[in-house]
Amino acid sequence: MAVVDWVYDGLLALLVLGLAAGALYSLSLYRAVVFYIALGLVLALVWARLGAPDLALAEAAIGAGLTGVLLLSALKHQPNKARLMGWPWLPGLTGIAILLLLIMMVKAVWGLPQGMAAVGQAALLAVPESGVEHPVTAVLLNFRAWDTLLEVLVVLLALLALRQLTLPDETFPDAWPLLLAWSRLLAPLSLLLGIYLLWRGADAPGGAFQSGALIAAGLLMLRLVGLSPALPWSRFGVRLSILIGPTIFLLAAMATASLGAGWLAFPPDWSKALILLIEVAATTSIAISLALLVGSDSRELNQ
Amino acid sequence: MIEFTAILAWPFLLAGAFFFIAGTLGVLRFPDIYSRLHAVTKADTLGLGLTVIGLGLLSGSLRTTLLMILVWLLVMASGATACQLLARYERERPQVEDENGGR
Amino acid sequence: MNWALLSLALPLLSAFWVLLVRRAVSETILFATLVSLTAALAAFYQVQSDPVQTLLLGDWTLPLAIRFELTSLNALLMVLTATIHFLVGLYNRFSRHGSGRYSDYWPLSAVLHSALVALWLSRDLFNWYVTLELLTLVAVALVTLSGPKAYRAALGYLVLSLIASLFYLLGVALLYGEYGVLDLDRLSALAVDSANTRLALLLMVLGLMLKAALWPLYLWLPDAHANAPTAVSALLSALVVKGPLFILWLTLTQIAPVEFAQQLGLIFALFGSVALLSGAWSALRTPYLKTLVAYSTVAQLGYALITLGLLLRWQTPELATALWLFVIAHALAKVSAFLAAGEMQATFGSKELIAVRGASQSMPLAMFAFAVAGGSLIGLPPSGGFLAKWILLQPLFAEPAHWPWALAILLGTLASAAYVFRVVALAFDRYDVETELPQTDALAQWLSLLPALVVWGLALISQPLMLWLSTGANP
Amino acid sequence: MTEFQLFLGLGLLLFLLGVHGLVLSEHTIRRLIAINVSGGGVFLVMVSLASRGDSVDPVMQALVVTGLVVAVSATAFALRLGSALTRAESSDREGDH
Repeated sequence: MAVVDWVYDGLLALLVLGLAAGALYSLSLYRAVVFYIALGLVLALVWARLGAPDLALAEAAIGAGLTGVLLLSALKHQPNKARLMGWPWLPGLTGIAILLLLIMMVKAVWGLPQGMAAVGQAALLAVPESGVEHPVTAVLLNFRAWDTLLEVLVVLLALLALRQLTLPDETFPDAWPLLLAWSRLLAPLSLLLGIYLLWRGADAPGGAFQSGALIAAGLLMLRLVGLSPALPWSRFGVRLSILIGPTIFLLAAMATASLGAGWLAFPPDWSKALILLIEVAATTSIAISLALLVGSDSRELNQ
Repeated sequence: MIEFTAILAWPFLLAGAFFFIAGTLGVLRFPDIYSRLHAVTKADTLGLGLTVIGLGLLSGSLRTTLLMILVWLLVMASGATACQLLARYERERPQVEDENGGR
Repeated sequence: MNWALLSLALPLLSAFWVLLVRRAVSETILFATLVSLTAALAAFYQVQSDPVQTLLLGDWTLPLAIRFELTSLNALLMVLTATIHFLVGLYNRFSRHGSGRYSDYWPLSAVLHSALVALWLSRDLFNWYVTLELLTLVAVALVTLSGPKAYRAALGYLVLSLIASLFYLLGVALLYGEYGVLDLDRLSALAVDSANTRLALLLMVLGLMLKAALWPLYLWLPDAHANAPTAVSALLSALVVKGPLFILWLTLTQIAPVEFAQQLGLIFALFGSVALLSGAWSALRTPYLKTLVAYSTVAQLGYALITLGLLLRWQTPELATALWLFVIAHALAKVSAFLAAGEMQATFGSKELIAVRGASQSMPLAMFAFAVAGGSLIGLPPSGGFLAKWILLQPLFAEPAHWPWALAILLGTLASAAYVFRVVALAFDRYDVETELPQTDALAQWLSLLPALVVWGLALISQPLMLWLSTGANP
Repeated sequence: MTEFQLFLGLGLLLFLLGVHGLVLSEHTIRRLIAINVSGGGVFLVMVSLASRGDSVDPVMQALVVTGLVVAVSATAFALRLGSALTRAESSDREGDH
């Protein structure tokens, strides 16, 4: 069995390496993008292999899906003129430097101990008190909820930053009938799957981010075929749904602090309900923000 | 009983693997985009289908099998759509020599 | 601690509110900032009777929870952040050259405020990573406010910042791999001198130096800071680069093995000396006014780097007082310098330095603000800048072996005097004064003078200030 | 060598390759791909460190989820900023003629 494992791991590692090299060093930019998307998918396999299904889900939806769309649409606006940098001796020279650095780094990290980290053990022990059963969700929404709040804020901020730009218009050609029909089927499906992942996140892999990313992917698909309604920033409802996640999160933090329990300390009886509320709000915000972040243009955002 | 299904599963798995390998070879070796598409969708449909049957027999659980069949149906549908889109894009694209695949 | 949390949450909440309702935008943010300032002052007052307050977020026990810590140093930094945000906000609201009452400057600056306060309070390595990303994104968004001409600078800044974050994150991951904790105190108790620790710290240091624009990783700064709208330049130079510096200082003093810290310290001090001179040299050569001020930030960060380096080299925590005094004095002086420079640039309608010729006549107040701020940057007594330099120089003069460092600092002082006087001399040049004086904005000029007056006022409270910093800075 | 060390080394290599690619390229899209490859390397290091014990370390996994979301947001904005820059520069050039 061990040999099979080694072959599998080795193949995965080689695949990752080859795809990364393709993404970095392809002369054609288009190919580099395609290699990068494939790399995202293989990385999702690696996460699953290393026992992190939450990450595999997130990587597949966010890393490969959304980033892929982003890169392809960026390719449309930024023509493929670039080469790798001119000096012929530079890649070789820096390549040797990289190799030396790698040897040094690997030597330094080689002795890292086996066994789980202290914080990880503490987290596993504390899961029963957190209000959810799945350890990763417990970490994200209870033990380290402050990180998560800031992270939701990062998504919001990226969108706010995008609002400042004068973007090229996004126009899509009319979609062909088969694509339309398939999108009509797939978009509701991804919404359904997103809601399922959110619900399941309490006791199994899944949660707000994976769910938000999936729903965003569905929205994005509708957008590409021209079926999605516009989500203009000028509309109150749109702004509300984008802001509701961080706002509810922050209000929960402030409320718990003023109730005396301390910043983001959820009372045990309430923690499950509070976490669910926060997750639903955060998912809404993340889904809409990501969809707009990838697929909107200035007409929609800058009013 | 379990052993019997397990033995039955292997031919399916091997056949599935064969179609995947053949499809990959096809993508790499076939001359134009249409035949490459043909090869790759074959791999998706047949290869994955056979693998799903094999794995279903191995798992011995109805729920898992149904789930995998659902996955297969989705992959097949998206493969078919993507294939049609690519072929149509190729046909309607202005025919210029472009090594980099267009845009 | 609750006051500190209030000071942290209010700007953020007000930002959400104005984004949602889009009414009374500038007024709401200014009001929230004022309340946040009051809360920060209250926290500062509280911390006098209870010097180190900690809060474990979510009431979890230590290796698990994210920890906040309130000392008189970070309470002071919170006050500084709120003060500067408020002053710059006032300028942006009332100057004719501000960004307008409804622009996204307001919610963005409020998020910046909160992100900085979150950074000052946190003592968790990964939480710092998120706050750093937040700071980066908000800073880039603010830079793009000035339109397409700033896009290139913003993109360069963003790309470098992203890779810097990854360096930092990899370092954190390696530390976590070795010690299994993310809390600063825990790490400080556990850390030993191992190859992995050194590698991790080195990666973190590289990332943080890039983010803080410390020499030689400063090349993104002048472009980004000079191309931003005036109010934004002030915020970026005064506050944003100080966040990574704070993390750098804490991690190196707490976690780094002594021998490694001493080696790094020497390099830092050398780099700092070079930064002083090369930053000043570039400031002397640039033809643009705001770029000059931006290069002065590079040079001034050199002082901070020398101080940090010597602190590590000699393992003398007392020097932290000088470090943070530098930061505070530089922040206030730089706000004045940028606001004055931006106001002049907008009024004269040219970003060339040569346009300020005769400004002592047409815009005496702005020029005065610039000169006063410059005085503190040079370190003329009795400004805040002088105070910081004095504390740093005392141990240097004490031993002849340290005189080369003193010499570097004195040379840096001369160089900064040179670029400040470059502007001032031009402003007093009456040759070819235009007959038609441009329409000036007296209120905006007064507002640009305010922070400079505060930095000179620091000298009045120098005794308590040094006491606060020395108790807060030696954790 | 164990499985965790294999992926740890691979992660470090990926990180360095990404940095290498970043240094060598000028085009925005290439630079962002390079940064994301580097990011993938860092996440690989983190996950391989998380998988050392009998069960997988949930804290590290959560940190990587956070890191992924941060990375995609920043990448999205950076790519759109690159497009906006191209547009601004091409309209500048048209303005000159």
